[in-house]
Amino acid sequence: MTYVGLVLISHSSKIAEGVKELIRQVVKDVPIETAGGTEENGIGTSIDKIQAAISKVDQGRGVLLFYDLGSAKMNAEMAIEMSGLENVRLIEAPIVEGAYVAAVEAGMGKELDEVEKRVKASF
Amino acid sequence: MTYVGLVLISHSSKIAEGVKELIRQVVKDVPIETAGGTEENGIGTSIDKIQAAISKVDQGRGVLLFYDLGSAKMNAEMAIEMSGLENVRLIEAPIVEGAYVAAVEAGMGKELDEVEKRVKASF
Amino acid sequence: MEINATLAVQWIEKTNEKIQENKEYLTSLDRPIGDGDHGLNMSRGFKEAVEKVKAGNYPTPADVFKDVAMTLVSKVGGASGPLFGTAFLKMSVATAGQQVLNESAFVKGLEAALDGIKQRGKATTGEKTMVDVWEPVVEWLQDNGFEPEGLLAEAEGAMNATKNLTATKGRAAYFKEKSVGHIDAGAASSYYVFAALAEVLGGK
Amino acid sequence: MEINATLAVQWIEKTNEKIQENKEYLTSLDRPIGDGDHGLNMSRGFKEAVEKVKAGNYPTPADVFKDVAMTLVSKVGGASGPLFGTAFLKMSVATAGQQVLNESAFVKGLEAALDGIKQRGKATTGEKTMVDVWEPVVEWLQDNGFEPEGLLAEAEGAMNATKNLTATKGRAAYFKEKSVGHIDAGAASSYYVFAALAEVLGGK
Ligand SMILES: Nc1ncnc2c1ncn2[C@@H]1O[C@H](COP(=O)(O)OP(=O)(O)O)[C@@H](O)[C@H]1O
Ligand SMILES: Nc1ncnc2c1ncn2[C@@H]1O[C@H](COP(=O)(O)OP(=O)(O)O)[C@@H](O)[C@H]1O
Ligand SMILES: [Mg+2]
Ligand SMILES: [Mg+2]
Ligand SMILES: [Mg+2]
Ligand SMILES: [Mg+2]
Repeated sequence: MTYVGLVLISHSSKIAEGVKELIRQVVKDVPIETAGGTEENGIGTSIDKIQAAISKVDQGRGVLLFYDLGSAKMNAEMAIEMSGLENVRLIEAPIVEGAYVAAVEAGMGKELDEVEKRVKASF
Repeated sequence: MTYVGLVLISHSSKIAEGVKELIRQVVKDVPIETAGGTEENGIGTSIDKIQAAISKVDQGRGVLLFYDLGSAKMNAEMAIEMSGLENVRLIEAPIVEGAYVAAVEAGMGKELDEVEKRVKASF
Repeated sequence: MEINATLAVQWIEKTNEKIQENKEYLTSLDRPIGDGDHGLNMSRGFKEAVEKVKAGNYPTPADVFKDVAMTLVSKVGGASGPLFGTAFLKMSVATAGQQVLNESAFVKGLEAALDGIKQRGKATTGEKTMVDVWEPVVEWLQDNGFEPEGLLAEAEGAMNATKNLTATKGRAAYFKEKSVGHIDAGAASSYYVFAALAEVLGGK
Repeated sequence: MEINATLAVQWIEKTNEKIQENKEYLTSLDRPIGDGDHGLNMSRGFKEAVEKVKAGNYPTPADVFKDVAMTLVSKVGGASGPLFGTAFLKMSVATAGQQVLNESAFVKGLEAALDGIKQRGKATTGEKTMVDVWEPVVEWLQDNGFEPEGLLAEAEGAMNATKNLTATKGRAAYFKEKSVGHIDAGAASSYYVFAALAEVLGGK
């Protein structure tokens, strides 16, 4: 079975890892990758990490990207453009609470549009 | 100088620590304590950690508590009741994005009501 | 029927036995529609609670309930911690000062516990939570008084009835309609609390 | 005035020199109303960009700009990475295929860079960002052509003018009215980009 994939982009690798561990308690099968911190694992984001994460979680059913603060958003948008993939979307939702909802919805086999809609509806 | 204090309650100690490090890059003086994970540092929350965090960050100008998921909320509410302190408030706001806003506002010397209002207005 | 501190301790011990025996089962209920830690949470909490109350020397049941409450609150780590913690705390407050609780005093304690759970979790019946066991059981006791077998049957029926409900509170609420078909984990552990009570009252 | 690949590489080298010299200063601008990493971000990015382009053998300025863009995007780690990265990428696309850029072709490249920054950051002038240097400088070049001293003065004035603005984009926006009184960090690094250009064009 395939799922919508999730990418967790945070300035802090701890936040991204923590969100993943929170979700993994509940949702085992949905592909989730973190893109936390800069290349040197400092505070910041890395477009290369984001791109790598996108390609790892893409199972053909689309990818949702969550981010924490504004500058991560710009890197995420660039990564999406550079990926050239369809159905890779950045979502405006709280990274912890939003990704949790998305993971549960994706785990129920929902389509990208539906997952996105459910996340939006939760806030 | 004293500030409104912040407590970051998360099921994952990584999330709480990560939010703190994200904020500390920007805001140095506001008292911030994490209450992440269970007593054994598993996924969950600990009312004792929350209570300890509240008393550490309380400088007399009030304390705002951020939490991630529902069950943390119940523990937080109990901790507040048991603290017997005035001006210790749980806020309904995304833990990462909300705490960042609160820290910046608190760092500018704002009062609890004002900090709370600004956070609410951001979402 | 009368409950003194010794019987109160026995109730907690019996509850703990059932929870330890069914730890895996409770966790398995929490896995498909939750985070799969309910058995662990409850077993950790009640194990500590039993150690605490066995070591104590309590003048009243209220003192037992208070230590149970504080231990659960500290040790459980999940939603069930503040919920069962609040239940025992309210029971303690409602029965404070009485060495022996008669039926009516004890049922008042359970009513207070139910109110505490509902306040803490902001849940009402039908939301697929432990409230769906506590409320019918407390009402049944109000109507019927202490009759062990009837109590057990009521608690079991209430627990099983959570299977058909859609969760609207707690972790299971994230699963919405998919939560149907599973017994609620907290309803099951609440069933063990009342099953233990029935046994203790029935003299087993 | 004409720009070939060699001159383009010199522009990047000169920009890097200025950024390395002013790394601490740039960080100090980012500290009171940001996260205090702008100097670090820019110095890391431009150091790598220079290493990259010095090692290369480029037929056109566009090829230089493309490698600069990709390096900044990968290495900077903050908002300025995608912003300067997009600027150089758009400049590369707008000047693609031309071995030598005359004044008009190069200014077209800078216009594309400015548009790229504005699209990427969704910012316009007056929001206390690097746009407040890029836009007036590009307009000045459109009106006046390449005149090193005028260019330098325009860039410096624009940078200083960000001091009185209230930030409504980027990290500084969290500080709202408190952001007044500080030069924007990205405006300062953009000033170095144009100061380096003025020097390279002025033959220094
Ligand atoms: N708001 C609530 N009101 C009443 N009971 C709740 C509420 N939230 C959760 N519960 C109960 O708690 C149980 C879950 O407990 P547990 O697994 O220990 O906590 P967590 O959900 O934090 O992992 C649920 O099965 C349900 O019976
Ligand atoms: N949305 C935006 N549009 C244009 N420029 C921006 C935007 N956000 C930030 N900037 C620029 O980026 C600079 C900050 O860069 P830097 O400190 O490297 O990134 P970060 O804010 O991620 O730490 C700001 O001083 C500002 O000039
Ligand atoms: Mg659970
Ligand atoms: Mg749990
Ligand atoms: Mg910065
Ligand atoms: Mg930064």
